[in-house]
Amino acid sequence: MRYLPNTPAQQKEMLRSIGASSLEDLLSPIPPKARLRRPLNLAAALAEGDLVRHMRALTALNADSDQYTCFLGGGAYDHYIPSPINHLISRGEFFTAYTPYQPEASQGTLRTIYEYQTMVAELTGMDVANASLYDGASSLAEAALMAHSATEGREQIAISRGVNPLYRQVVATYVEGPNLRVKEVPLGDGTTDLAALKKTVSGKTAAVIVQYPNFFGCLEDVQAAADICHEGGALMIVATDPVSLGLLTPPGALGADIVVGEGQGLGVPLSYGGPNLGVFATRTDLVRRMPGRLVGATVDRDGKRGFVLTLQTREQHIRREKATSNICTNVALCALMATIHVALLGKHGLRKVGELALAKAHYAAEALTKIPGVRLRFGAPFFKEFALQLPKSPERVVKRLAKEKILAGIPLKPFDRSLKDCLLVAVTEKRTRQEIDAFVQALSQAVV
Amino acid sequence: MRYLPNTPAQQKEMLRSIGASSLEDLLSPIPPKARLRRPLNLAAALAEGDLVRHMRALTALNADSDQYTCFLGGGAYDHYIPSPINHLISRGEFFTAYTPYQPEASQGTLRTIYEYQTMVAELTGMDVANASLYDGASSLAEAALMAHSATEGREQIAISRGVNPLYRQVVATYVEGPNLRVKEVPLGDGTTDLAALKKTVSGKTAAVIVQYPNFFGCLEDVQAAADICHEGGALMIVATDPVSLGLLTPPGALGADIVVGEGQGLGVPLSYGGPNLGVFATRTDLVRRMPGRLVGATVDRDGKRGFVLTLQTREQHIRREKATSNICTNVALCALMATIHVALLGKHGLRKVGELALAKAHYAAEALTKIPGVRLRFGAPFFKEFALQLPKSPERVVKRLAKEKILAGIPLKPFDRSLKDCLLVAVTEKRTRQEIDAFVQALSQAVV
Amino acid sequence: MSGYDKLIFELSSPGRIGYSLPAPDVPNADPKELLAAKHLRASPPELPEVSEFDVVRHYSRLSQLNYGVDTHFYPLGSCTMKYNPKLNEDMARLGGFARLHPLTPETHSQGALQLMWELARDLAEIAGMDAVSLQPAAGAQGELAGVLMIRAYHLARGERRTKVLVPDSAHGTNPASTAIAGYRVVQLKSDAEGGVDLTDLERNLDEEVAALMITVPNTLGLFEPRILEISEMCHAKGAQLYMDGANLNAILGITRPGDLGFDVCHFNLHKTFTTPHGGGGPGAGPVGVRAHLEPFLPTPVVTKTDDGYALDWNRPQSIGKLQAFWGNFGMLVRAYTYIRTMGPDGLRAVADNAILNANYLMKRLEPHYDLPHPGPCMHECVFSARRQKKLGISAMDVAKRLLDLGFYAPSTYFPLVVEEALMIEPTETESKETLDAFCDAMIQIAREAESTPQVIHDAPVTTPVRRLDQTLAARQPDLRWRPRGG
Amino acid sequence: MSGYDKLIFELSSPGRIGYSLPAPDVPNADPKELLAAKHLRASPPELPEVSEFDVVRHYSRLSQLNYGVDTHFYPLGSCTMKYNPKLNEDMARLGGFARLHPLTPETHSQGALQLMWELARDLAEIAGMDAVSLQPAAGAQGELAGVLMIRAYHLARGERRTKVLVPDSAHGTNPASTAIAGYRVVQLKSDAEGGVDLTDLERNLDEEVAALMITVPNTLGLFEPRILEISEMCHAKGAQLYMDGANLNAILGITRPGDLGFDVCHFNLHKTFTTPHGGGGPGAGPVGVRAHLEPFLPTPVVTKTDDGYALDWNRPQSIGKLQAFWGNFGMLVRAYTYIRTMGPDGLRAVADNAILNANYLMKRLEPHYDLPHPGPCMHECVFSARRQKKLGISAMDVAKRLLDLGFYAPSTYFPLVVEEALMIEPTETESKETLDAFCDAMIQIAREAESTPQVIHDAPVTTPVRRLDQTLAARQPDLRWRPRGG
Ligand SMILES: Cc1ncc(COP(=O)(O)O)c(C=O)c1O
Ligand SMILES: Cc1ncc(COP(=O)(O)O)c(C=O)c1O
Repeated sequence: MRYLPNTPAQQKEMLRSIGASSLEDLLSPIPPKARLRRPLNLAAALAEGDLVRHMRALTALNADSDQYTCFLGGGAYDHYIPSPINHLISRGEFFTAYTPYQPEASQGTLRTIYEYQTMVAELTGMDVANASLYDGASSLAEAALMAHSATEGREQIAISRGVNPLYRQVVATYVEGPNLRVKEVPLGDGTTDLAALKKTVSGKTAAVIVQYPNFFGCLEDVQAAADICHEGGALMIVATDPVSLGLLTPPGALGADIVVGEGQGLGVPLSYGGPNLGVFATRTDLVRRMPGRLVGATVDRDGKRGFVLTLQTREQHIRREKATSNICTNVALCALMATIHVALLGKHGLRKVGELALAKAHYAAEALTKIPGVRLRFGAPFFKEFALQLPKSPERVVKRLAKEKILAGIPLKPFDRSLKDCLLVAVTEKRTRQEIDAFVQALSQAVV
Repeated sequence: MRYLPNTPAQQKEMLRSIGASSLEDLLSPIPPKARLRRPLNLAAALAEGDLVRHMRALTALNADSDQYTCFLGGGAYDHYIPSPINHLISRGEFFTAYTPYQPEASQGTLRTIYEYQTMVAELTGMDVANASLYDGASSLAEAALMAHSATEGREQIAISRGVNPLYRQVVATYVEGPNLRVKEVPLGDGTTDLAALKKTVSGKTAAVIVQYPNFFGCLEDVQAAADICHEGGALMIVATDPVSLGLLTPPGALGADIVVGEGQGLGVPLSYGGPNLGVFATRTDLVRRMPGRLVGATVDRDGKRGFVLTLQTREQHIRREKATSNICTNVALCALMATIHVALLGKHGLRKVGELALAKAHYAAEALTKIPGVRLRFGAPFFKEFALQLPKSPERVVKRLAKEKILAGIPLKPFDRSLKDCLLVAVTEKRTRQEIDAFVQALSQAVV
Repeated sequence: MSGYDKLIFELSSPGRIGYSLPAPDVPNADPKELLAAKHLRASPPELPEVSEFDVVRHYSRLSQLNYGVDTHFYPLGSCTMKYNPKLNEDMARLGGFARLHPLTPETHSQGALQLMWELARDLAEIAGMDAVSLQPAAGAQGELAGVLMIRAYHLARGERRTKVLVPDSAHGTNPASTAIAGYRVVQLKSDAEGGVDLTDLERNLDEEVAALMITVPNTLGLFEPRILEISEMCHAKGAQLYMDGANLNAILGITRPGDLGFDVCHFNLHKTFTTPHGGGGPGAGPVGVRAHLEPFLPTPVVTKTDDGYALDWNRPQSIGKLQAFWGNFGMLVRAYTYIRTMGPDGLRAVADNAILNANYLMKRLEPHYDLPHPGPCMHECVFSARRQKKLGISAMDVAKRLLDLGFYAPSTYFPLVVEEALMIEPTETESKETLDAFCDAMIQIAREAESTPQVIHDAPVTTPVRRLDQTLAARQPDLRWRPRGG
Repeated sequence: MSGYDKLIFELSSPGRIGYSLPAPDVPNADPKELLAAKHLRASPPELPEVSEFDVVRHYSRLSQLNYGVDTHFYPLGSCTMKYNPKLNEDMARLGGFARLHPLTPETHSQGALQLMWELARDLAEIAGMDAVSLQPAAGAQGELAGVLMIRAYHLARGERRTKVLVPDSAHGTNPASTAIAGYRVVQLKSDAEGGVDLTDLERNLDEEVAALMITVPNTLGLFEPRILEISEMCHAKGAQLYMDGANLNAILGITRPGDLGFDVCHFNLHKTFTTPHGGGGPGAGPVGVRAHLEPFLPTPVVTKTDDGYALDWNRPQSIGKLQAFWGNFGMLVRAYTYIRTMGPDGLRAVADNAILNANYLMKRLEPHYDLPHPGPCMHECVFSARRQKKLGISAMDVAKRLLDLGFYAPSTYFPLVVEEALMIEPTETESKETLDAFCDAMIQIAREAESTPQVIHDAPVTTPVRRLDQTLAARQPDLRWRPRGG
């Protein structure tokens, strides 16, 4: 077997020096009656060529977003991924290393994480960012738990219904243990109803959570929400899409205490929804309550600059049940993709991406709403994503357009019955006018 | 522009320190009337995403041999390429380096070439191999020129009609200058007519050239040809397919003085016929007449083993018009692919590849010749390739099977009118019984 | 480029660009016309302005400052740093996987759903479990999911249990995950043999105990010989038995968590199933359960129906979701590729060779380092540098010296029950030749500790930086780059 | 892993395997039943027996012993070591290109043929030529093709010319290719300014001269100012003018070989058009000609017809074929991608920045090294270390010291007309910051030559090996590994 180097002769030789007559001798601690007396019931090994053939057959059943025109969003986006990223992250020295426990032999990884933390801080407008969490949703949940502890145990979380419903489900899972109460705040015309928020926030409120841009693509009045939140002495948590922050005002400038987000749009492949990149940033005074790893600059014995994992007393391997989080393995490689992506796009590129997405989304919205019976569901300003109200069942429309190799959008019924006639459409900078026009054409036929 | 780092500000600064007022100043030696006064008439620059879309559209017009079942050979073969090869050759330290003129900073490349030379010598059964030439055909031409000089200017080359006609065309081009005469030796039943060869060889003959396995897949009696060749005092040149030499007797054991071959089958992608890998090996006593680069082992100042380019007095950069060849840039990276490929397959893997190809080719030949009107054109033993005689026009058959995503083979008419009813079929170890049966099925329908 | 000391920000030059974006092909592209000023960023973020080549050279050079499995033996205990097959990477990058949107209609993601369904089925067979969720993003999240399912199970039966028992040898994520799940963690002592102390278990095992969470083989590399007894004791008290599967590599095809009496078990695909560690992640931490816990699995569950594969959201008793989508799919593709490559015999051979390598290494090093728990071990062995410590050489010193000798270091100071712990996991993909070279280095260090300790104290000297000031880093946290004067 | 000293053969262990092949799925697979014994290899070749991981780690480590453009500034004169865009690699690996068989029916390779047709058209426009063949595998083969076409042209006109004139500053492949084409090479002197010595040209230019072959800009990095005169002189005698296009990078969009009077010109796609150098190759050396030479182009020629693109084999006057198939297609895809990426303005900017970088570097180094031919230079400049030579420091010593300072070396001892030549080509993809760092190093070395020459003589000391014994290598050639005692 090509992955197993030791030859039968070597195995014998090793057994001999161990002083065992056979491998069985080494298995003595395992209770005989618990031993598996048959081979595992799995398909037989496939030769490399046959396996590749099998895998290609599987992929042929999936809609490759380069073969289909993708207007799907809802937390994962078909953004431009510059070619160098995959080449660089694939270098074995990055790819096959692990958490940099030995900093002297891991400066490559440590330096890229330090760069990543800086980039996230700049984009979100916060003081410090961690080395990554799993994804946007679990980052949001971790933020809620952090707010709970940072407010000395306040037990309510006010969360806007503009927050991605999938994220809200994850928050619900994470707050089950500490048994926090989640209060949902209704929407006005696409954005959080601030009056209702005001009513919800109280001295029991640990955190207020809004998403910016929100699940429906709309832009919340984060500052107003933050003011209400802070009056109540709670922490303001903003879930965001870092791709938008080259163009949009960073939450840090709008009163956020914790900013989380999904970093997939920063050079991470869609990959059917994972691995993603959990972005997490906060204020300096909260850093010791932060979940996840942190890299810091220091000096070596000769006074030379170097980087290490730091403030580890927050973490599970030291604090165990008192740790700020249970996370160990994070998504360092996705953070590296984002680091390289942001480096390539640089100071002005992300703004350009934002401008293109914004313009194309508005061009699409305008053209689509010219179709009889098709209208924008919400009036609030939006970024690259918007909810369309259709005269025909969104599910049927989606099916029909898929036949024309267009992934039209996300039917909202599963997320909110009251939006059962709505389709969530995302338009990234990758969509061309031609593709948008074809979409409009196809939709206009599908809804008559 | 993302590939051009210097900013306008830097350009100004640099001009200033040069003491030029503008770039024009630096162009003064160029005759004004020869200056191009307009932009080049080329398509405008394409953004990365748009370019990728364009390139994908082009590839969609080509028959990817993973989407089609490939029975094409004729000097390029659809062999198994283990996954690690592409990952390793893509490492920038290999990929973006050049000819190892500074050995101390090129030991990686030098060591792999030394390994390659050893592998080629082992496979061909010769003493020494060079670092690579362009492809099998130009290697054969270089061998003819080498034989010319090694025989103190003998002016005739006896070449079997079993040698790939495309190779024979390249030999004809290369011997034009030194104006050698090429005498073609006819075939018997698929292999060189030895009686005719005997008549052709004389004191004027510099070399006898046969291919093993030959263009029609047949196995020549190399030893017999070599005996005739050596009686005439000529050099025996054998063109071979290194992939076959895990299983077949190496030409070095059959009297060859020079062995050349196409190494594409050793892990080099088909890539529409190039770049390929020119394999070249010979006897120690001929090494100073050899074309191409050679790597040798030596020691450094501290007595540590190291590797360098050696015997360079043969080469153009030193000997200029008296060099053994004009080659400079070779195909080092393809040689590296082959090195990794042979390392992976190792002492026994290549034999297994050969056994599989041999068995599948014979299974296919047997099944195909059961089709009424379809027969083997030649009676000689063959390896992985064979010529079929068809009752219908091979061109028409090929067109028809292509519709069923089968690349049936190579019509031989363009190469030899007397074989206008023949199709050359190659079966590598990659072809499954299922694919072969489907081919037989499709062909039986196509020829009725 | 071990001399290379730059950060990407330090390569920045105003006006330089590294991206390629098309010109707008739609009208009114001016943001100011589309959004109110308050939504528009006032000043650009302080990000680098570099060329594509700057980026390629910078990160190529940075990579060279790392040790990785591809270049170095990496015996980091408990992490199973085995070879990551390149084929897995090719498969994960196929367009139909890498460019598949998670909310693509099920009709157009059947290949991905089939792969997930088959992988879950195979993992269930490997662990002797009845159902598997692929959603957890890593082992720790698998633990959280597992404990939450146990919690839901008890609650569904009207029981409010409050405690979870965890041995002192457990990995930190075990107590941490348990705490997040709302349980009080009770730490169990390990006995002299490194196993669970049965009397201590007895003492703590009451109706308040929701579960016992143990690692098999445990973090000492030992198989708990009384596991069946323990399982009976727990189940007798209505407690659930959770297996941390981080060390599953050792028992593939030999025995199965389900057959050992476990009710829940998580997998670390980035350990046992060769998905790359990526400098810290991503991984994947599927969780398997026995039938009685199946109703509580995270949503959605991949199911096979007459008209193909589907995501089942209708799971009223589910603990809910752990991440936004279905799991770290890219890692699942790699693990699936690996399982298909190895087959049943191959996987069994993996365990056999992992065990053989660890015992061989243990045998060679036993004369030179203290071995608190004599073998046979399973996939890894834990030595103590306490003998060297008396000479002033700590486990950390040994680790640093190894870096100079061309090896990454074992895990150190874990598990906590062993002082000056050196936790060595060779994995089955390393050859005897490599193990011998590593043992020679370890033995050399043991000798140096007696003869020339200073070379150890000075180590490392061949790395890009020498020992780093951890205290300074923690006292004056410098967690982000700032422009000079910024 | 600079300490790593193994060859793959030295990792071999009998019985270890690194491949994965299916079991035979067809009957009688026994070779002995299918072939006579004499055709079957008696004993297996002495090849390594290693695991896939052995291979991955071995070649990953070997790669780290190299300097490459991705990791180091690589100012190797005449080789245009510019950045090789990663996008080119992705495009060349698309299945429809990488897995396309050369003898696929034209109906099923239209995308490849279109790409070749468009690339040939674009190269013709760039060089001001009428037709281009993409077949030559590298520059040297392009030269051979070009000279053979000139030969065929003269013969077709009933002229048997016997000589080709080549300046003494020419690259070795020029005379070598010319000789293979059957011509006597007459070497022309360079004049004091480094250009062609017109009187020497006059003297040698007679009806026996088939062609004058020159490089523009020449190997001194200088543009031949009297090129139009030279062209007139040659054509007046019926001689053809050949341009070695290795340095085309310097004149992209500024002037064109065709407009300068050249009849033939080859391109080095691995220089001007960013295809990677791969440690020595592969490259691609398309050759362009004026209309009167078009009939002699190598076969086949890619043509555009009403029903698509085709290979035209019916070229009675063709010089024939140079390699088995159509050219180094993989390199053509990369060059095509690059041209499409840059567009006309981008390519012009390439030349401008290449010239700017070279002149800036020349200016900074001029005070410290002798500059035999004062500027302005084009894309590269050639210094002489003769001043340092007087201090015992040769061009080679300077090169070795540069390796220690983190740079690859310039070309040395070429062109032959400059003693102790240091030929420096920065290319346009390097930033001013990099040029400054390199110049600082060169200046430091000039100072060391005066103050501390020993550090230069000792160099390199940071590389995996120190200076190697070339004489030993040539005297006792050791060109292949042999098993111990073998
Ligand atoms: C024994 C053990 N349990 C749990 C974990 C946590 O797994 P993960 O890092 O995938 O979250 C690890 C890995 O670090 C481990 O070694
Ligand atoms: C000036 C010059 N001419 C010709 C050549 C030969 O080109 P190639 O190496 O592609 O055969 C080179 C490159 O080495 C060169 O620099």
